[in-house]
Amino acid sequence: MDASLATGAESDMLLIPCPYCGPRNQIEFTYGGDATARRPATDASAAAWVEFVYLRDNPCGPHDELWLHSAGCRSWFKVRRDTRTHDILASARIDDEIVEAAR
Amino acid sequence: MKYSIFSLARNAVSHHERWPLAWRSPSPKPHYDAVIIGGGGHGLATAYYLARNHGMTNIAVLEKGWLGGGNTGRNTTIVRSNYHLDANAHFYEFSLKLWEGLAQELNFNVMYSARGVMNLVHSPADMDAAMRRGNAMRLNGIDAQFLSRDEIARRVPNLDCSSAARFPILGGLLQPRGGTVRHDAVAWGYARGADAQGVDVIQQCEVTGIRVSGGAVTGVETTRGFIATPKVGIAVAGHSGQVAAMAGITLPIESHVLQAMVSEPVKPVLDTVVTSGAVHFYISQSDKGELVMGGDLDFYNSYAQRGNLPIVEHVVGACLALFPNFGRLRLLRTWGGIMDMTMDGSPIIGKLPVPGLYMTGGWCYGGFKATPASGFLLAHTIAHDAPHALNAAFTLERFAQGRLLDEKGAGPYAWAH
Amino acid sequence: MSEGAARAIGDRVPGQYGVVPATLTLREISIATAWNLQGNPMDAALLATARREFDVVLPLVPNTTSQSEGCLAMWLGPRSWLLVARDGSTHRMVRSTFAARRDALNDAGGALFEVSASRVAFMLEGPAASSVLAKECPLDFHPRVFGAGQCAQSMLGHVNALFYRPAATSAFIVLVARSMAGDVWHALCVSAAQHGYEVTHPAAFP
Amino acid sequence: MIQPFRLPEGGNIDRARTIAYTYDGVAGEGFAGDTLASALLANGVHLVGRSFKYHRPRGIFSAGTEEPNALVQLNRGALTEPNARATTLELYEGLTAASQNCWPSVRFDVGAINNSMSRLIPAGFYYKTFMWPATPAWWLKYEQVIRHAAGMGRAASEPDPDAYEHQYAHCDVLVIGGGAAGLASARAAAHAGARVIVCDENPQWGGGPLVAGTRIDEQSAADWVNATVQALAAQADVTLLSRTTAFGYYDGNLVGAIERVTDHLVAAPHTPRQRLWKIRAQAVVLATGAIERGVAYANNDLPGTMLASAARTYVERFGVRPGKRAVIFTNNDGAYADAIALHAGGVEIAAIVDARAVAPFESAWPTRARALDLRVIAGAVLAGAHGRQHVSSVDVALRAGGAAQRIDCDLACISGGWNPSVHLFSQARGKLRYDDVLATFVPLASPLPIFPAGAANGCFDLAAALCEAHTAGAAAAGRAGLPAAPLPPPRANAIALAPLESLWTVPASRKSAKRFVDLQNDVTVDDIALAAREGYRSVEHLKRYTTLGMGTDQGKTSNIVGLALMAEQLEVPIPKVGTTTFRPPYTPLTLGALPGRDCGAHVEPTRYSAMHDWHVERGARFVNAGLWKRPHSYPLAGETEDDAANREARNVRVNVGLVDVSTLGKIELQGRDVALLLNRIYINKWDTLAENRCRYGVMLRDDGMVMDDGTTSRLSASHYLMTTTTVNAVKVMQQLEYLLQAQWPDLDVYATSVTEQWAAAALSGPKARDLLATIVDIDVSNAAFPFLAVGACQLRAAGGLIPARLFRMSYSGELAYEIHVAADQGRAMWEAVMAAGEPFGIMPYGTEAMSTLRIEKGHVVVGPEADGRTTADDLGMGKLVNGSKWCIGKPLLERPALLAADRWQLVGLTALDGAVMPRGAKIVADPGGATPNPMLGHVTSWCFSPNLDGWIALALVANGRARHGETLWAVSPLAAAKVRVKLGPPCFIDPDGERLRV
Ligand SMILES: Cc1cc2nc3c(=O)[nH]c(=O)nc-3n(C[C@H](O)[C@H](O)[C@H](O)COP(=O)(O)OP(=O)(O)OC[C@H]3O[C@@H](n4cnc5c(N)ncnc54)[C@H](O)[C@@H]3O)c2cc1C
Ligand SMILES: NC(=O)c1ccc[n+]([C@@H]2O[C@H](COP(=O)([O-])OP(=O)(O)OC[C@H]3O[C@@H](n4cnc5c(N)ncnc54)[C@H](O)[C@@H]3O)[C@@H](O)[C@H]2O)c1
Ligand SMILES: Cc1cc2nc3c(=O)[nH]c(=O)nc-3n(C[C@H](O)[C@H](O)[C@H](O)COP(=O)(O)O)c2cc1C
Ligand SMILES: [Zn+2]
Repeated sequence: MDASLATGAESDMLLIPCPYCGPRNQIEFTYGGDATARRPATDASAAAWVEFVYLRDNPCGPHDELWLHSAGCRSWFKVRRDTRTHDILASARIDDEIVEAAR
Repeated sequence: MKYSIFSLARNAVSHHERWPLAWRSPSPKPHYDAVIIGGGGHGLATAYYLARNHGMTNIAVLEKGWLGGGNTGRNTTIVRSNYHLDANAHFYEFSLKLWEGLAQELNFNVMYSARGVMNLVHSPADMDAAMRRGNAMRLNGIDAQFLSRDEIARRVPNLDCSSAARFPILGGLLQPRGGTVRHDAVAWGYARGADAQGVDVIQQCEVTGIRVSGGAVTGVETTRGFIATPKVGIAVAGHSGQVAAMAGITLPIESHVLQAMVSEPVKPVLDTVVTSGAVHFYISQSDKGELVMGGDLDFYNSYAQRGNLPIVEHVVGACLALFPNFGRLRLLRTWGGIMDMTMDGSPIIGKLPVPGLYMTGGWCYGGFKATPASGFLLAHTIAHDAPHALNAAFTLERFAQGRLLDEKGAGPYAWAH
Repeated sequence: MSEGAARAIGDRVPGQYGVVPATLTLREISIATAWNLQGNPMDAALLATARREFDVVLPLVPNTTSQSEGCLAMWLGPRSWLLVARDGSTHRMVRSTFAARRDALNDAGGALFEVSASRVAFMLEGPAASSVLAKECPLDFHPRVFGAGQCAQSMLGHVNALFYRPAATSAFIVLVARSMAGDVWHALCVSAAQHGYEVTHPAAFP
Repeated sequence: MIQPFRLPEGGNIDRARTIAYTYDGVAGEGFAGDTLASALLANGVHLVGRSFKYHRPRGIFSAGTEEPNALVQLNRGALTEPNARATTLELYEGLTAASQNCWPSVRFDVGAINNSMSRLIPAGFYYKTFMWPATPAWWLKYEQVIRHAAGMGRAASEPDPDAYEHQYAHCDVLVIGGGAAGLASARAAAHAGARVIVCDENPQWGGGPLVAGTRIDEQSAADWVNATVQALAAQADVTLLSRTTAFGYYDGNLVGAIERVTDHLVAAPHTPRQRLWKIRAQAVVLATGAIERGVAYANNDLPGTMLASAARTYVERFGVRPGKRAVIFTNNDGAYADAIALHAGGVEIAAIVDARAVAPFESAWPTRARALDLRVIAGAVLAGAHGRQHVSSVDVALRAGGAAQRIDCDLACISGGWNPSVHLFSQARGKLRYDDVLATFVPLASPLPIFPAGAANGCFDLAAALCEAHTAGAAAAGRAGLPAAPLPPPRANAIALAPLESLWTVPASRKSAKRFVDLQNDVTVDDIALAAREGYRSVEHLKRYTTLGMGTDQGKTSNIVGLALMAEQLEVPIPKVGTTTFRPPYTPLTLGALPGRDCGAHVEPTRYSAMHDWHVERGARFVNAGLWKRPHSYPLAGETEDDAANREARNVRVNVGLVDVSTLGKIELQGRDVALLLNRIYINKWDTLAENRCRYGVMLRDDGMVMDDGTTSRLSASHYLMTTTTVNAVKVMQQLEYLLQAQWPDLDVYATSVTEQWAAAALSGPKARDLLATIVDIDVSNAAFPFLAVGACQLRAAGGLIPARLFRMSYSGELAYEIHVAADQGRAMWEAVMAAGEPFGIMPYGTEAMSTLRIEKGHVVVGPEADGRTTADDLGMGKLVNGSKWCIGKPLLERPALLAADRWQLVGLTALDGAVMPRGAKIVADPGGATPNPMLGHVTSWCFSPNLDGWIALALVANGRARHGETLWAVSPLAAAKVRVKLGPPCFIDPDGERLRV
């Protein structure tokens, strides 16, 4: 099975590239929402927490988001997906930065 | 020209060649007293009530596409006020009351069909929740009845009420005054009504920026030039986040895709709206005969107005689990809309932090039924620069203050409502 | 009509079911003991401990397996493996040794969980085996993509499942949660009926 | 039985196999290979239905999926199907069908009065009337009438007995359409070594019938098709799917296709009726061909009116004469070929009426037509058709002017041009381009790997189509990473076609005459003018106002005509009007196929505990808990479920009971930092938990509301077991994985779900210990195994010793233990405990008794009490929130509204006056108060307490903790019930917890 870190050609839309298992059908995954929302420090202000918990940039275009390969390797990872087209531009392990393959 | 059986007859004689325009297509003026962004039901209703209730007629509705082309034109048309939390209950009940007289108010038949909305109950826990909600409705003066399984079997003959069913039906909560409304007619009726009062309803005009100077709104940039105005009302549903961002405001909203679908038209088989929370499914039959169905979100942020197969499979699976007799009917068309999902599942209707800026949005699954009330109340808020009692709770600040209106208790996850 | 046709699709009684002749066999595979081993694959100490305790080299390539006489190790995730005792092995694992092994792995910075009863396994064999699985599973079972000795987790219908191809034959083993195994067995039978299938007696893990 | 309109020979039907069918009660015969439509035509039946709105007589208009008219009610009883397309319905022995939307019969239909009233009911008339009398009740009355008039066919009133299934497939190249172009691309792709799937909606390969005498690669087209199909079939990695319609193009190049497996068969045991394919392709070749369109002229809906290519199809493919004397009306060359075929089939050609000023006799087919001296009237149009229920004559008018001449005929063949089937291309986000030469939209570009070819790409010349398709096939394989291997494209001789002249409608002589654009939804040229006049000018408004293209055919033959007419009205170029959105499915899709096998009882999986069979044998009643089936109670003969639950609950307080708690979520944690993790996710403190001890904990969401609760036990220095609620098991596990992987990777903690590994039972009641002592191998005395102790032990069972984990914790409030054993020994454990319990009066108890016990004890449950809006403090667990440490959700607890005095807080309620507590009651001060009657709170859980012999409840009440002792009302308007209730602390039994510590 192709385990290479699959970065998306256009044809990899909701065929989600798990950084470990390779491209898999969306039904194997659970959505985790905006990956850019940063959890504040434990001593951060209530305002910071309100922002983290409630406010979203909700971009119309490339969106960095979290997915869990819930029916697969149980890894949480990052996906950059265009919310206008569902094209997946890239994916990365949870602790890596997303790098888009040059087209 | 007033619409009626008589005007129809008169025009029949002249082969319908004398009907006037339902609305003009004016080009934007350089200045308006108020501009409403979004030519869906909410935007058009807001304009209509600004003119009708507050005498503001030098106003415009700006629509980037065609009137009603957003969620107004693609929703499953269910109207109801069967809410649990007080603020929601009073707001949606006010809306339902407006629906009851809207056809006459607008002289446009929006076909408010009070055929009843039935929520099925599948477990003792469902039963408690439904009873709690129904009792809250009744104490708030809203019609509600609890139906036994036999009563449901009688009213909805095609429903599988056997105890063998995967989701056995223990009973159901019915709101008799709930029902459906012809969705497109709502946009058209309000557009015609607003236009008749002098409102400029402008299509193919996208707002690309909101100009703020001296800390207050001064106008909007559009694809047809700058338009000066001291008051801007945002009614763009799925695009709320985008438009608010033009004024530097971040909202507690995510845009997700919700799909809906229709079957081929058949002779009447379903006389009420049936919904089931446990299986995430709702269905009604349109006057043309299609079964109109919907269910869950696709569960990922999207502005694409189209979804994927798994949800369609789930919705139809749920349909057939409840209505096994429909197995040989055929799916005619599926589509999607961009849902403005808030973090507590309730809308935001009122003033935004920038003076002169107002919004109605954050509708989640259920803003069509809110159309008249939302327009009525946003118009009030714009005219008085202060909310009406009925929308006072739907503020943007409630999230920071902890005054959430989380009807389902689903928590701060946009896609969970 | 074979005598099998009299029985209902979904029965577990050995015999022929569905169309005649049967082209598939379907059987339960009993799992004696299974463990979920977790730890950091970069950590030599962990790998060594795994090897010492189970005499198996943990597969580090996603969705692959490795095996020794005593045990089969399947990759579950970047830090997680499923170890299944292979019957008749000299190193047959017994549950009483759990605490000792767990402590050994904890000391090596890893973890060991007892999961012997968590999953139920079925084996499907015959030319149409992969197409029967593919009715409800989105994985690509083409031998070029899913070769002998590979494993992968996905869905079978609405149920999470672990698929394993023991050898370069048409046979597949699918492991699913015990509480839903009944549903899965039934589903496999329904899908297999159009090819005709034979239910055989449960067998040990190959 | 003779088939009067069957040709003596020809057509690819099997004349040896006659097939009997019944239509509208009349028996008829056709041949194997017929569709219902061709069989009806062979028997001279044209009138097959009534139109949607005006109930006008309608006949067979096409020979394929584009059919707007010939929709029939197929079969009877459970198998009945509305709106079946006669033109694609393969004939099988015993097929029974009837015409629909007419009463009493299709020949005499009362609904036809709509036609005489038609002037009163133009497009959108219903928006302008039915508003008086001005009450919703009146609209409901009008609506009843409208609904019954609308709706076409009828649904079954019994469950569909058939089975359906899904099939995932993967390939390098998917070719949609098995016509000449599709086969040519498949051939090229396969040659490059690609995994290829070819699907075509028809039963046979070869697509639209190629003009007789056409040759490909030096053989007849038919031979080439067979040879190519055989060559493809012979290759291991090529899959050929006939009777398979690609209905939708989804993300990730997933194409949905529906295969009609047994619809054309009489019976096929163990085989699904239809198979829904989900094909994941690297690249797609779209060779879906083109669909002919009509022209709107007066009475162009009379039976006997047919698309020209369809008429040819009936002659050539089915050996059927669609009429005796035909007039062909065209604006392009294609219809000449059709005329030639009809002529060859013995249909007299009264005239070919060509709208073009001069007939293009330099191009191939017109020349051949002249050679056969078929009468051609150039520069002319059909001004109208005559006849009652069938065409009897047509008016032909010269466009230059002058009186129309009437020509007798029983068949009017129309060709207004061809529309490439770009539906799937558009779904694949492909942009279209309006081609002025073809007067239609053709594919321009898609960002996705989809390659249109042949007629689907607007290439209507076979030779060119074959080359283009060949290249597309190779390119698609290339896109999938397979370099093309040299192969010559299939060759055919090119045919010169003269350009078409776009023509959408012909003016009518009388204003009242109807010129139909959308035959199914009865949309006329005048309706489109009306829409334009009233301002419904966007093509989307046009569609919604007139319902143009909203029928079961989705306007395959009419949409383009409609939007062209709108362009004329607005005096703008056609591309400026644009098309409506193409949506799945391409053709209507049987609902049953969508869930496939996962329907009915299997729409969601059902989870059963290891002890389920025992519960069943014991006559348990079950309830759904998430996906699980849990015993609600175990009624004895003559007992109601409530009696049973009360008996079970009482028995726990006096003797001992056993309840199955296997469904609780169980998560094991190992590592050095588990306590640290627990400190962060639970509100209370965990670093003080000793080995072999357990503790209750509460988790919050990030917004501070209670998310879940449960116990966590420390099994060894570094090994913990966490339990969650049944419903939140998955949610909590995902949350832990998220925190460990994304937020706190530095923590040394490993987690795994062991819900499936351990079967669990709770043994509770004063006699629990004495019972346990008789079967476990450890000392369970209070000293050795005190409250909240945890230990491993072995349990004596019939089959031998069972290793078990023992926990002394109590949900019921009694002396209680939880026993966990490996799930495959769950039943043995359960039986052992029940057996040992015999002398102690043990009874199994279900969720209902369990709920009663916990209400008496005041334990909260996630759902009713922790309803997602409540904080720990609301639930009286504020003290648990440890001040000295941070935990998830804590920061937002400081928000003003969460500290307000009027928060709804947990209290206990006792019904006064011996009254019965109503279900889902609300708490008010004045039960008679006018609405809106302010609500002070509501009942969350309620029960009859057999142990207190009265009705009690837990409730959330505004400022409830300060109100203990007060009397309020619990009301249920739904049940017309109101009860005086006394507020108190939410614990009714043993508040100090002595029993559970004894
Ligand atoms: C599938 C589906 C089913 C639903 N079912 C129901 C239901 O049964 N009952 C119910 O009550 N609700 C339902 N809803 C929700 C309901 O449709 C919406 O909440 C409601 O229609 C919103 O109306 P609106 O006028 O606010 O938004 P819209 O109708 O979407 O109008 C917003 C308009 O703003 C325009 N716009 C956006 N950005 C700009 C810009 N920058 N400049 C100019 N114009 C702009 C858009 O083009 C659009 O026309 C459903 C929604 C969907 C998608
Ligand atoms: N204007 C014309 O004269 C005209 C029109 C059409 C085809 N042709 C000629 O026919 C020859 C080959 O044409 P072609 O192969 O491109 O088209 P075709 O019509 O011969 O074949 C297309 C096939 O695709 C099938 N199809 C369409 N949509 C489908 C779907 N969604 N799923 C499954 N199957 C589907 C159709 O039933 C048909 O069998 C060419 O010579 C072409 O010029 C000519
Ligand atoms: C209540 C309702 C009924 C509908 N009925 C039909 C129908 O009978 N036929 C049809 O083709 N589409 C029907 N549609 C779907 C529309 O054609 C269209 O798909 C939907 O409004 C979304 O617009 P779009 O597909 O242009 O994006 C219906 C939509 C709604 C909301
Ligand atoms: Zn993975």
